[in-house]
Amino acid sequence: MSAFGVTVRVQSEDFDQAAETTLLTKGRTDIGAVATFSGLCRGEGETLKALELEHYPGMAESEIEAAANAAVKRWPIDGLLVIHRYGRITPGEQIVLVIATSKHRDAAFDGARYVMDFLKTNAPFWKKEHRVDGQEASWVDAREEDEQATKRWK
Amino acid sequence: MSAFGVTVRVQSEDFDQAAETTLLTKGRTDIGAVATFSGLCRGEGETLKALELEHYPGMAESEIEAAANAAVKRWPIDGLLVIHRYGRITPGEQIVLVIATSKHRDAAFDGARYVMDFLKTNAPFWKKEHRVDGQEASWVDAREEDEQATKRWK
Amino acid sequence: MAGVETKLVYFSWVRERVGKSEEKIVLPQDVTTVMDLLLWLKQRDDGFAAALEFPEIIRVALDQEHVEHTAEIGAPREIAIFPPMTGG
Amino acid sequence: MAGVETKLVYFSWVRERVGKSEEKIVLPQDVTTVMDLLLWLKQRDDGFAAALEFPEIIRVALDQEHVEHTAEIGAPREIAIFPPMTGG
Repeated sequence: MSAFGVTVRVQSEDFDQAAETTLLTKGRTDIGAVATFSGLCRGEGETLKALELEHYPGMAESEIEAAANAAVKRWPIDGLLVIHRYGRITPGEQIVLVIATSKHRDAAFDGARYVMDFLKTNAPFWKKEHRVDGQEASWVDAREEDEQATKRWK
Repeated sequence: MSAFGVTVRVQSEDFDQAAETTLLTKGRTDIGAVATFSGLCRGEGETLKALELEHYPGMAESEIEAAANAAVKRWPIDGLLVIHRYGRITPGEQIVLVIATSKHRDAAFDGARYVMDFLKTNAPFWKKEHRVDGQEASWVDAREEDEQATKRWK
Repeated sequence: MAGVETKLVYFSWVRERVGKSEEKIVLPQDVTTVMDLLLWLKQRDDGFAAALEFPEIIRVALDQEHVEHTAEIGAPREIAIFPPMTGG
Repeated sequence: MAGVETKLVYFSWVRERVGKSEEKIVLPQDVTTVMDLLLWLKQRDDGFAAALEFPEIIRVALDQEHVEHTAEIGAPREIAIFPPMTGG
């Protein structure tokens, strides 16, 4: 279930930020602000070969939708798009995209950041790191900073 | 004068957000976060025909660079691009673009928002509104909210 | 509700340590809260003991809704057990 | 510095009200602070009186640097006078 203006996609394919922005803004003259966040896979000094992103289908979508719907309720946001990928992702590739549009910049910035913060701590995705040196792949630990980031919105 | 990684452009031509993002990220595997803000011209319920953006050449660039350099000093930002247009801009067109890249999302979000806030109150640009109904064009008033937004970074 | 099977699903290193991604089991009648469930699962075998060594950090969802460890389990169709999330 | 010409530049509605975008003038010797300058300009003619009706809201830059109204003018090459900015 998602509110009007909220789009959430969980997919293995890459996405096109420019095309998504166009979909949210084209032909509209009531939008003054577009805040966009994209998260990329880092190579960790060329030690990382790939990330493997596991997710809980169904719950991944519903948790992101819950965050997006909460953002739309809290700020005057016109459109909110969230795309999160799963599967194998190599350094430099895109993982996540959030675009929030609004009349004013504060709502757009707050909305995009709120969704990113909640997504980090609440959406069921887990990253496994595969190393260039062939060492055993290991799961990324959750960061205490991310927990704190979510708390700042209370 | 601008710090390494800071690019500021004041121009009348439109810009291509996707192309600018590619320039900042292509071939890099050390960037984990890209925060982007674009400001668009609103039509104000189809009453606005066009905005006329006047600027103070030289000082416009240096004030934006000062804000960008302060952001790069304050947060671990890899790349920071700011483009601000001047001249005649019609509803739906782009006015301003800020892109901040970093290892982590907080620095990218904070950097982009800081630059937007300072640009609003410190960069010498003035907007004149031309109306569809042919009424005399009028200068946009500065918003008290923008002054407050700048103060939150003290 | 004795005899009713519940589907359990496991993710990330919980899945790897327990050695399966899902199973259907009948929960004992004295397992009423989420923490009861984690402690009961933990003593099933070495895999569960390793996966649930620190039950306080493990997250649980009942029918895809996050719940606290003090929550009553009730009669969900699906219980998911997984480590803290690391998406985004 | 009597006799030295300074370039003044005006923007937005200050420019429109004073009726020019720039001029070179010799500042009187008793004009030492930014506020002195605004008050002196204000009494030059009706255009300046309209532009500088509320001098406290007017912004001033000396050689493209923002300054407070209490600042000493010194000997800049260029003084810019304009309303609060509305870019972004």
